Amino acid sequence: MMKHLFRRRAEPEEGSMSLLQESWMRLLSNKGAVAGMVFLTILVLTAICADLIYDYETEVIMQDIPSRLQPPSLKGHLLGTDEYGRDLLARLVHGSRMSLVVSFSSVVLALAVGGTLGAMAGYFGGVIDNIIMRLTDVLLAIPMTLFAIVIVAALGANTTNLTLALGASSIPIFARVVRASVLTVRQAEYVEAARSIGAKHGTVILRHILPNCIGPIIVQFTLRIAQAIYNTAALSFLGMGVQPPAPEWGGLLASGRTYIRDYSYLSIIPGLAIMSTILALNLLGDGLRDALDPRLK
Amino acid sequence: MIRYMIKRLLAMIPVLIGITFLVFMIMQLAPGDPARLILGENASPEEVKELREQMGLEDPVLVQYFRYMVNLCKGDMGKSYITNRLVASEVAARFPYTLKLALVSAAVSILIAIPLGIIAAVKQNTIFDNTCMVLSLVGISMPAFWMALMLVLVFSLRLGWLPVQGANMGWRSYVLPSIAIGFMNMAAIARTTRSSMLETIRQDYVRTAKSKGISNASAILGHAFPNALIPTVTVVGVQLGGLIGGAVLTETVFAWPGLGRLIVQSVNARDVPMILGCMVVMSVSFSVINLVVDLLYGLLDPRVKSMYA
Amino acid sequence: MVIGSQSNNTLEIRDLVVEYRTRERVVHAVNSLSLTVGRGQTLGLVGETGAGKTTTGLAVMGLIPKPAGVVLGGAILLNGEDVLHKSDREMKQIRGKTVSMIFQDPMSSLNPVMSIERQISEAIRAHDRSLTRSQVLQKAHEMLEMVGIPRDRGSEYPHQFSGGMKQRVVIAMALSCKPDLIIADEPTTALDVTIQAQVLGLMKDLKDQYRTSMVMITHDLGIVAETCDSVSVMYAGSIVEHGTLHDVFDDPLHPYTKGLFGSLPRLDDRRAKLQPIKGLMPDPSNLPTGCTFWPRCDHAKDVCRVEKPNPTYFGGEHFVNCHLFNEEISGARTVNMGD
Amino acid sequence: MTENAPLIDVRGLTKYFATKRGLLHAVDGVSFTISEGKTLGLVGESGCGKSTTGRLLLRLIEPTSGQVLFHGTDIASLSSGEMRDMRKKMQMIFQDPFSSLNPRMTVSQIIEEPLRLHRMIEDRDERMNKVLEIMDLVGLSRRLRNTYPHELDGGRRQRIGVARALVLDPEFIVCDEPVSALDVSIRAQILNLMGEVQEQLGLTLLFITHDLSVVHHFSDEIAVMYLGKIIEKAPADELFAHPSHPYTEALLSAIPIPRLHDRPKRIILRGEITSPVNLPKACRFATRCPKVMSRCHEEEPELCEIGPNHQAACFLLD
Repeated sequence: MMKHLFRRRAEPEEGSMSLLQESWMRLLSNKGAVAGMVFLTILVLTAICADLIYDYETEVIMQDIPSRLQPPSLKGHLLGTDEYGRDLLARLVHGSRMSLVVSFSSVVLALAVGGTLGAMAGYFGGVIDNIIMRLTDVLLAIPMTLFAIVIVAALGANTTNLTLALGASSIPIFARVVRASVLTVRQAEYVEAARSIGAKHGTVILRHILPNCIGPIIVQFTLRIAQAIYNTAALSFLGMGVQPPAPEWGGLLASGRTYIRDYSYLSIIPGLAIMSTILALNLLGDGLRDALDPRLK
Repeated sequence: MIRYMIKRLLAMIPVLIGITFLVFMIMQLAPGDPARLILGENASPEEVKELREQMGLEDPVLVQYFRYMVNLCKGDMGKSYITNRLVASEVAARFPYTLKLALVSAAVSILIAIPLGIIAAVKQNTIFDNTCMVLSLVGISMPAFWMALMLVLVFSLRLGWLPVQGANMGWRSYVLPSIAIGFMNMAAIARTTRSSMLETIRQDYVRTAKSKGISNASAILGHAFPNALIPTVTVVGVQLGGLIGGAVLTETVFAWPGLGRLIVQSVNARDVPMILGCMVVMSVSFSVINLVVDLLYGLLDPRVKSMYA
Repeated sequence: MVIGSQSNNTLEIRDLVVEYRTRERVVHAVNSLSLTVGRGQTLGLVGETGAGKTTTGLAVMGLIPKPAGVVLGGAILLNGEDVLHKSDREMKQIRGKTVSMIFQDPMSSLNPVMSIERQISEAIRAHDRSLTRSQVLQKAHEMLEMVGIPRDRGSEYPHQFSGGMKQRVVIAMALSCKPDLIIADEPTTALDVTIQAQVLGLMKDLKDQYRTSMVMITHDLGIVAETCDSVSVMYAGSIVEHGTLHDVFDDPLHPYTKGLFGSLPRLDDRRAKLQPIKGLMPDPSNLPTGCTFWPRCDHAKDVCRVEKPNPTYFGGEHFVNCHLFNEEISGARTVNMGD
Repeated sequence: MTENAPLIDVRGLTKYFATKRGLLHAVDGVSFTISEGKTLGLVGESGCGKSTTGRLLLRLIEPTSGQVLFHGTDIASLSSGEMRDMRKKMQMIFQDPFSSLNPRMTVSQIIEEPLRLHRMIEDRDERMNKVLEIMDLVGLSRRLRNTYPHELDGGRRQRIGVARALVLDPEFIVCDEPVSALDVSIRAQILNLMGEVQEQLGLTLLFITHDLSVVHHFSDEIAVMYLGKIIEKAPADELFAHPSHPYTEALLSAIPIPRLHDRPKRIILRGEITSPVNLPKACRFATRCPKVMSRCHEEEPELCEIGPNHQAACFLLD
C-alpha cells in the first residue's frame, strides 16, 4: 500500500494523490510526528473533557488543608496534593485547558493580524511593503518575552491581557513568514499563467498563491504554539499571567517552587507537563516541515 | 566594510526611536497615577496636581516622549518612582551581571554546539547523530526556568555542590545559571548547524572540491562549513537575543542581581521609569547583537559585502 | 584480460553497474556499461536526462554519493589500474591529478565564499606539497591567464563573474594538475550560444595543448560533432551504440540513435517534419525487461521484450546493441530464444 | 479585417526598469508585425529582452511606452475589464513546465480554469467534455485528467500548458521558450504537436527562444534581439542564408551543427553580453563586434531595409 503511494512519475493513474495527501502520508511515516500528534490529541481531549473528569469548584479550587502536601501515591492522590491540599492531577488537567486556550488563541490572533499584513506586504510590495516591514523591524528588535511583560505590566495581569500580549509579540514573526512565502510563490510562472488567462487579483491570491504558501505557515503555526505555551507558563511563573487560584502550569510551577526542597514533585510534575507538550509540538512541527518540504530527504 | 558598518549603525536609529516610542506609549496605558504612587494615598489632590505638573505629566504625551528622548540622549533616564534613585545608575549597576552571564553561557554553548552539529551532520543517521538530535529536541523543549529549578534541586539542594542563588560565590555562582540559560541555545544552535551542514554537504561546490583531490575532511571543514555558518550565525543571533529576554526568568529563579530581575521587580512595583530604562537598555543590546550578526554576514559572505561596497 | 589495451587507453570501463537505493525504491542508474577512451582522444557520451551519463562520470571520479549510491560490479581502469578497489587515500591522489571533472552548472560548482585563486590553489596544493605559498599562487594565476581571466581578478569571488567566466575558472581548476583525463559533464549547457562557442573553443585548444583525453558528456549532437573523436550513445544506463564520429553520424544504426537525429530540426531543410521517438524515458526504478528501448521502438519484436541484445560489430569499433542486427547474423538462434 | 492586415502590430514598444544601478533598458523601441496564421520567431541570448517583449504583448507587464495593436486595437488603452475579455484571444505558453502549473490543481482543473474564469461554458458536463477534447487534441491520455502535475514528466506537463492556452480558442499565442526545458526526443514531440495545432486552428504565434535551430524550423520570419533592440529581421530562410548583421552572423556560426560535412567557419565573439543599464549613445554591439568602426561608438544605427522584407541595424550595411 505505502509503496504504491510513494511511487513517483511512474504511470500515474486515475484518482492519484494531491501534494497535500502525499505530505500527509509522509507525515504518517514519521514516528516522532505521529507520537507528537497522539500526545496532543489526548491532551486536547483531556482539556475539553476537563469538567467531566474533575469538578472545577470542588476539586480544583476548593482547599482541603488536612490533606495538604501528600506525595504522589497510587492509593490516594496519583500525583499528590499541593500546599492547600488540592489534587495536583486535577489542577494539571484543568491547567492544560488554560495553557492551551491562551496559547492557541494568541497564535490565532497573531496569524490573523500578522498573516494579513504579511500577505499584503508580499503581494502588493512597494510602499505598503516598506511600511509594514519597518514596523516589524521595530517589533522584532524587542525581545519577545520582554514585550509581552511590558504589555501585561501596562494593562494588568489577567488571562485576556496575557493572550493579547503573547499574540502581539508573535505578529511580526507571522508577517515575515507569510510575506516571504507569498513573495516566493508570487514569482512562480503559474501565477503569471493565471493572470494570462484573465484571473482577477482575488482569484490569483485565493486559488493560486495562498494554497501554495500554506506549508511554511502550518509549520510556523505549530512551532509558535509551542513558543506560546512556553511564554504562557513563563509569564504565569513570574506572576504576570493567569492569576491564582486559577490553575495554569507555569503558576503551578511557581507555587511548587516554594516547596522544592521537601516536596520536589510539586515542581517536577508541572514542568514535565510543560516540557512534554512543547516537545510534542516540536516533534509535530519538525515532522510537518519534512513532510511539506521533502527536499532534504 | 566601514561604509557598510556606518550604514547599519544609521539604520539602527529609526528602530531605536520606534522601540522607545512603542514602549513609552504602551506604558502610558498603565493604570494608576505616578504622582499618587510617589506621594502615597494620603496626599491631597492639590499636592498631587502640583507634583504632576512638576513631573511634566500634564503635558501632551508626545511632548513627554520628546522630553524623555532628549534626556535619554544626555544619559538621563529619570528617577525611580519607588526608590527615587537614578534609573541610569541602577541600570548601569545591574547590566554587567546580565551581560556576564549571557556571554559565559553563549560562549560555552556555541563552542559545544557547533562541533556537535557538524559531527551529527557528517555522521547522519548514526547513533551519535540520533542521540544528539533527541537530546537537542528535548533541549529546545525544556523551559529554561524549569531546568533552572531542576538544576538547583539536584546540584544545590541534594548534592550541595553549588550555591542555590546569588552571584557572590565567584565562578561557582555562574555554573548553574549559565547551564540553565545556555542549554536551550546549545540545542538550537546544534540543530541549525546540523541542518545547514546537511544542506551544504550536498552542494555542487563540495563535490568540485573533492574532485580536485582534497580530503573529505578538508572538503567538509573548508567548503561546506564556511557556507553552513551563514544560516548558523542567524540562529546564534536569535538565540543571543533570547538570552536577554530569557534572563528575566533565570535571574528570578537564581535571584541573580541583573537587569531581568530588576525589570520584574519594577513591573510588580509599577515603577514606569525603571521599566522604560530596562527596556531601552535591553532592546539596545538586542539591536547591537543583530548588528554584530549583520556585520558577521559581511565577513562570512562576500556576496553581502559587495552589495554594500 | 587484454593487457595490450592498457597502454593505449586512458579510460576503460567494463560492465559497470551502479544503483541508487532509497527507502522507497532502487534506481538502476548504470546497467552493465562498457566504454573506452583512447589516449588523447575525446569520447562523446550522448544521452537524454536520466540516461546515467553523470553517474558514469562520478563513478570514474569515485564520487558516487554515498550511502544511496552503490557500485555493484564492473571495473573502471584508469591507465590500466582499477580505481574501484582503491582506498580513499589513493583515490584522493587520483582525483585532480589523473582525472578531473568539469561540472554542468558553473553557478553552483564554485564555492561562493572562497576567492577563485584560493580555489585553484587548493587543487594545486593537494597534489604538490613541495611548492611554497607564493609559487602556488603564481601557478594559479598562470592557470587563470591561460583560460583568459586577468590575474588581478583572482582575488574576486564567484558571484563577481558571469556564467561563462565561472566555467573558465572551473576549467582552469580541472587542468591545474595536468590530468590525463577530463570528464566534462555538460560543460556548456547552462551558457548562451556565443559563450558556449567561446568555452568549447577554449576547451579544445587546451586539450590539444595538454594532450589530455576527454569524456564529453552531452545531450547535444552538435557539440559532439564539434569536439569528439568517437561517440557512445547511452540509453537507460547502458551503451546502445558506439563508433567513431563518422560511424555514428554517417551511418547511425540503433533505432534510438536514429531517433535522436530525427528529433533535431534540420538546418538545410527547415520544413522537414521532425521524426521524434515516441513515448517517454523509462522510469529507472522500473526498467523494461529485455532491451530497455523496446517500448519506444518502432521495430520491436517479441525477442526484444525478453532478452537483452548483445553487441554486433560493424568493423573497427562501431558496434550496436540491438536485436535487429543480432538477427542478421544469427537469426535462427534468436527465434529459438523468443519462444 | 482584410486578408493582409497584420493581426499583431507592435510599434515602438519600450520597457525600462528602475534598478539600483540605473535605468535598465529591457526593451527599447521594438516594432514588428505578425500576419494572421504566421509565426514570428524572436531569438536572442539571455537578458536581451525577448521574454519581456512577450509579456508586454500580452500586457502581463505595462509598457513604458509604445503600442501593441491587436486587430487594430491598442491593448494598452483597454480597461482592466476589457483586457480580461481580450485575454480570451491571446494566450501564452510558458518555458518551465515545472513551475508554470499550479501544483495544487489537477490536470483537468488547470485546463478547465480559463473556461470557468470567462464563464464560457456554464454546464459542468459540457465543460468537462471540452476539457477532454482538448486533452485529446494535445495528446494527453484522458485517464490523466485527475492526476497532479508533479506526477507527470516534463513533456506531458508541457502538453498541459499547451492545452490550457488552447482551451479558450485564442487567435494569438506567445510561446516563451516552450521546449527549452525538454529533452531532445520530447522536444521534437512537442514541436510537432504545436506545428499541427497551429495548422489545424490557424493560430498566429510569437515564438521566443534562444535555440536557433528550433526557431529556424518553426518560424516564418525571425527577429534577432540584442540588448533590448531588434538588430535584424528577415524571413527564416533568408536570415539563415544571408545573415547581415555581424551579431547574427556570429550567432548563426555558433550553433553546434550535428553533421560532419560542410561545417561553417566559426566566428567567436569576444566578451559577454553586458546588462542594458545606462547605455551610451552607441551601437549596443560595438563592444563585441569583430567589424567595429569608430562610428559605431558615436551613433546608434537604425533598423533599415537591406532587401525584400529584410531589415538590419548596422552601419556596415548603409
